[in-house]
Amino acid sequence: MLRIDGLHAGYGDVPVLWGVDLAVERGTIACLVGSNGAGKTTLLRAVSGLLRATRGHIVFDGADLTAALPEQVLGAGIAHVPEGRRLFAAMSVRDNLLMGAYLRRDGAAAVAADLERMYALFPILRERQRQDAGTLSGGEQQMCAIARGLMSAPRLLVIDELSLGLAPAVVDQLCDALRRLNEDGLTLLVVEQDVTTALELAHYAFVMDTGRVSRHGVAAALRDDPAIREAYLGVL
Amino acid sequence: MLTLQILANGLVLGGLYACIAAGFSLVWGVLNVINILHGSIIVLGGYLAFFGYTQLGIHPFFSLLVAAPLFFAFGYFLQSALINRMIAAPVLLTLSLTFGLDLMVQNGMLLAFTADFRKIILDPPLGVLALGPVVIPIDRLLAMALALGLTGLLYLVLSGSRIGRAIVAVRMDREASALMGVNVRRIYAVTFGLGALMAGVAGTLLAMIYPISPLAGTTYLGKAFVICVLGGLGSVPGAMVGGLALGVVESFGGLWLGPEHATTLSFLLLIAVLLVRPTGLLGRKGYE
Amino acid sequence: MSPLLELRGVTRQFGGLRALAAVDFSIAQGEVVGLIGPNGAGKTTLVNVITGVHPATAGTVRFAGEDVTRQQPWQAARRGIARTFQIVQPFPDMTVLENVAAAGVFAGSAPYGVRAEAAAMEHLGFVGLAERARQRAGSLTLAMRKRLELAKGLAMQPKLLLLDEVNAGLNPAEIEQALALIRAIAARGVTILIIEHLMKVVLNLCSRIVVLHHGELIASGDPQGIVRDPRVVQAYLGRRYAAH
Amino acid sequence: MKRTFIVALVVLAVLLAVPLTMQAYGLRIGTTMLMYGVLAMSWNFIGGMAGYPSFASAAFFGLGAYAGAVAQKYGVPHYAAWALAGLVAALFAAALGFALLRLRGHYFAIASLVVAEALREIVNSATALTGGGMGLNLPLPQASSVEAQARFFYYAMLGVAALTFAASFLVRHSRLGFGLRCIQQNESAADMLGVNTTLYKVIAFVLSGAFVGVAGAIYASWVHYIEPPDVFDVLYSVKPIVMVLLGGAGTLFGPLLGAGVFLGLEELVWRNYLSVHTGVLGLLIVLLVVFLPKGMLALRKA
Repeated sequence: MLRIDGLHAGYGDVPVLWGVDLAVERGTIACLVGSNGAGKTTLLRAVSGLLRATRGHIVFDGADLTAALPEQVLGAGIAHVPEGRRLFAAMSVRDNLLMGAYLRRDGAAAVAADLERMYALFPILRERQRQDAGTLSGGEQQMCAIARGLMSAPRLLVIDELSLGLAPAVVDQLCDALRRLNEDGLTLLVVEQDVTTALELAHYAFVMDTGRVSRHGVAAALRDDPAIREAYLGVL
Repeated sequence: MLTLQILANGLVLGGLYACIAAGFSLVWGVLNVINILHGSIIVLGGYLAFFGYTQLGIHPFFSLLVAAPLFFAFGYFLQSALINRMIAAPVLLTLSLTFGLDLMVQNGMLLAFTADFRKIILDPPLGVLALGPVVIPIDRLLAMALALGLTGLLYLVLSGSRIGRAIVAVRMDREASALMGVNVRRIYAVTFGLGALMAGVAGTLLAMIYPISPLAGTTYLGKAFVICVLGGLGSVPGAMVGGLALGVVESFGGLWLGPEHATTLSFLLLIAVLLVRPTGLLGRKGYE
Repeated sequence: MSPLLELRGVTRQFGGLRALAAVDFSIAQGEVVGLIGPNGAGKTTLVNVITGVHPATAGTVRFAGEDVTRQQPWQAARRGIARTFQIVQPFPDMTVLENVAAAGVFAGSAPYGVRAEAAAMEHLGFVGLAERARQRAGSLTLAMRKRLELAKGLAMQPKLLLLDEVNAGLNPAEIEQALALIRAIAARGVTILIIEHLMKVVLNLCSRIVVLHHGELIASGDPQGIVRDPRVVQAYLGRRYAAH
Repeated sequence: MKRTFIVALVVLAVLLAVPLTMQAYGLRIGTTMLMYGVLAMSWNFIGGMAGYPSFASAAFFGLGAYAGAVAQKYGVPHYAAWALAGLVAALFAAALGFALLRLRGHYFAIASLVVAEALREIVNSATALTGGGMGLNLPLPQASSVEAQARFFYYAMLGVAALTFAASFLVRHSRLGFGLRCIQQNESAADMLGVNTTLYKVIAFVLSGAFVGVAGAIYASWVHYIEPPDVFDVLYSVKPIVMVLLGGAGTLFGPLLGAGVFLGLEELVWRNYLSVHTGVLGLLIVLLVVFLPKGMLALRKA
């Protein structure tokens, strides 16, 4: 569904990505793991059009998105939940969700129906809908950010740093929600620092190392790979 | 009783100030650009109303309807053609850019309209409204009501409409807005257009109350600064509160210290506020 | 002997958020201490308190016998507390050499001019950046910037060096190089506090480890004891890991 | 460094020799150019080296002009009055700097802009001391002819310009200048490296005020009549910025070059198209900002 070939990108004169190859199959959950600064966030920014790739290709459902603007990427069906949630803090939860539907042209009724779906998915958001997003707890903010991404009715949802700073119980809850969304047909690409969580959630995993994908494979297989265990799960 | 009259004068003045500052504050808050041109756009609005009334007999309250789309288009064009190119440049450059534009517009106005002061004198006059001991000229009262009404309308647009939400979102987090599919550059242009619209409309109202001349814009620009700092960046309610507060402070200051000190007073107020609360009295931190 | 750095009851509040809660700990001259903890545990805040960026809301910080709780960052630098940044901050339009010379001139004791540059050149040689000396600092890769940070830290002639995630974003080979560098710095007698994510690094370098969790110091001791401490395993490595 | 010295000496020699061949008009242009040079080089301390967008030049200029004029009104001889004006401007800059330099970006720019406006209002209303809106007359220096008088002011302005240049040179090749460059690049990183940023910025601000104050006082004696809207004109804040942007911010000769080019353009426009001269100035600024934001010296590097 999403195919990335030999992607190079960077900030100013500092290159960060050195030829990334990666493919996400329709209907799966893929995860991307790697140490701090390996280039995971940079890759996602290049995919969503916030950063222009210097070389390589990004193809989604047959359409070349390499040089696309963020609104074109979103229009093509890829929504990006950014690192650190990046909610509109002084806007209500409901308005945040409506911002997610900014590009939609299928009418107020369809948007309202999706709003209901989000409240059903994360009931706490319904209770908090009039509150400013900045007043939510970390876990609620992540729910709001995911729901905001979903409001654009994407076919691929990209999440950067799903569990960052969240309590394990909340992470479990979020993972359950993501599995349900996946069962309903949504494809997911999740960036995650916590390798254990990532490999439990995903079907397929990519490991990034200094700007390249160094290994990839079925998540269950990677979990038992001694090299991965040593490098990312610690030495215990 | 004098106190009440001064308070009323201050509030009338403050309503107009709010209208002046709302657009300026919006542009500053959303684009992180100080629009030095804002004062001259106010004056241009004033000339539009003046010539509309003296040449064509259009009442200033109606020339609003022409001024609004005209100035919006002017601002939208200026932003998309020129200022968007410099939007990420350092403060000094964006400031110099709008300053240079302002010099050009001022010079143009001097050539076209000469340096004479002009004021719309309504014929017949609308008379005054007496509320007990307090006397308010009706044209001023209407101008204030219109100014506050327009400022309120701007607030409704920002909080209730799709494009308004996008403007607010861009102010809070430009990049996250882009991820929502917002075309940030277009939002910048719309915002600048709205800023120009508010300035132009404020100018048409002001021309009934104060004499205008090509160089009068600087004074209004100064007021907009002060109000922005008082009320916080990019916040319409802040501009409203800040505008009314400045109006009242200036009229009481004029009473106690003499009218020639009113401007100094507002500048000293500005410096004091900047030193105590660098993000404004009601301000919250923007994304800068 | 009194410790080089001593924190007593250090609390830091950001609005309603308590980033550090009554933290007590000290570092002796010549020690290499590791500071670990999950994301958001308050590690960087602790460094900011020590260097005067965010003064403590309560409690005291003593350095070399002096109360430095209220110091400004530049004073910390001149007293001999050097730090590197998680997000590296060079002066982008100055040369690599000038970046290091600045550290020597303002925090160290180098007089401005040719001698400062000579000293800076030595530090650049030590971290392996000598051939990049005349390049714009903004044009370095991330791994080089991290080494530049170390060179700047050394040029400050520190008594205490705070390394905030110097290995973040490096690949295994680069991490090995960085470890060797840090060992060489420690061998010069510089006291070091390492803030780290990677257990491997801390276990390799440190004689003692302290663990922060939700702004509280939950454990302190030798590396072997720390990795067996059940509270640490639960807080830092996660219950999933503990189950393995 | 040696080349800088030689270039500076040649420029100085030319500037010293120039008046011998000139009539009053040429001397007027020369004096104005030197004054612009002082303004531009002074702004460069705070705006170019430290990177703070100051709009306070008009405040220092006006303050210096009035300090010099008032001192002379009370019988202080003109040299002493000029020096006093520099001191007043420097002290004012120091006090102001401690207060304002905590602000950054637009807030600093506006606060510094407003200071000039506030000073103008204050001078306007302190009628007993300053004559208020009526302005203030200054005594004419004793000189044999119009020419001699013009030459006197030319050399006076040249003296200040040379001092300003010397100060720029010293700062640029010192710890202070190095620290200011660090601040300009990244203030908080400079702080962490041990740069006492507050002190350095205040020193830069004082330097950017002192010489402008002296220039203002000389200007006042030169034109022998001043009024608030003239000497506190916001254009005195803006022109030096344009000159420095034109020549290249943070460099040694850039501001001087910018001042020369700017004055040339200004004279050209002023003489031929008087009625549109501010508009053309505006257009110049817009073109400069859009097409040459790093100044003319950047053209050479490219």
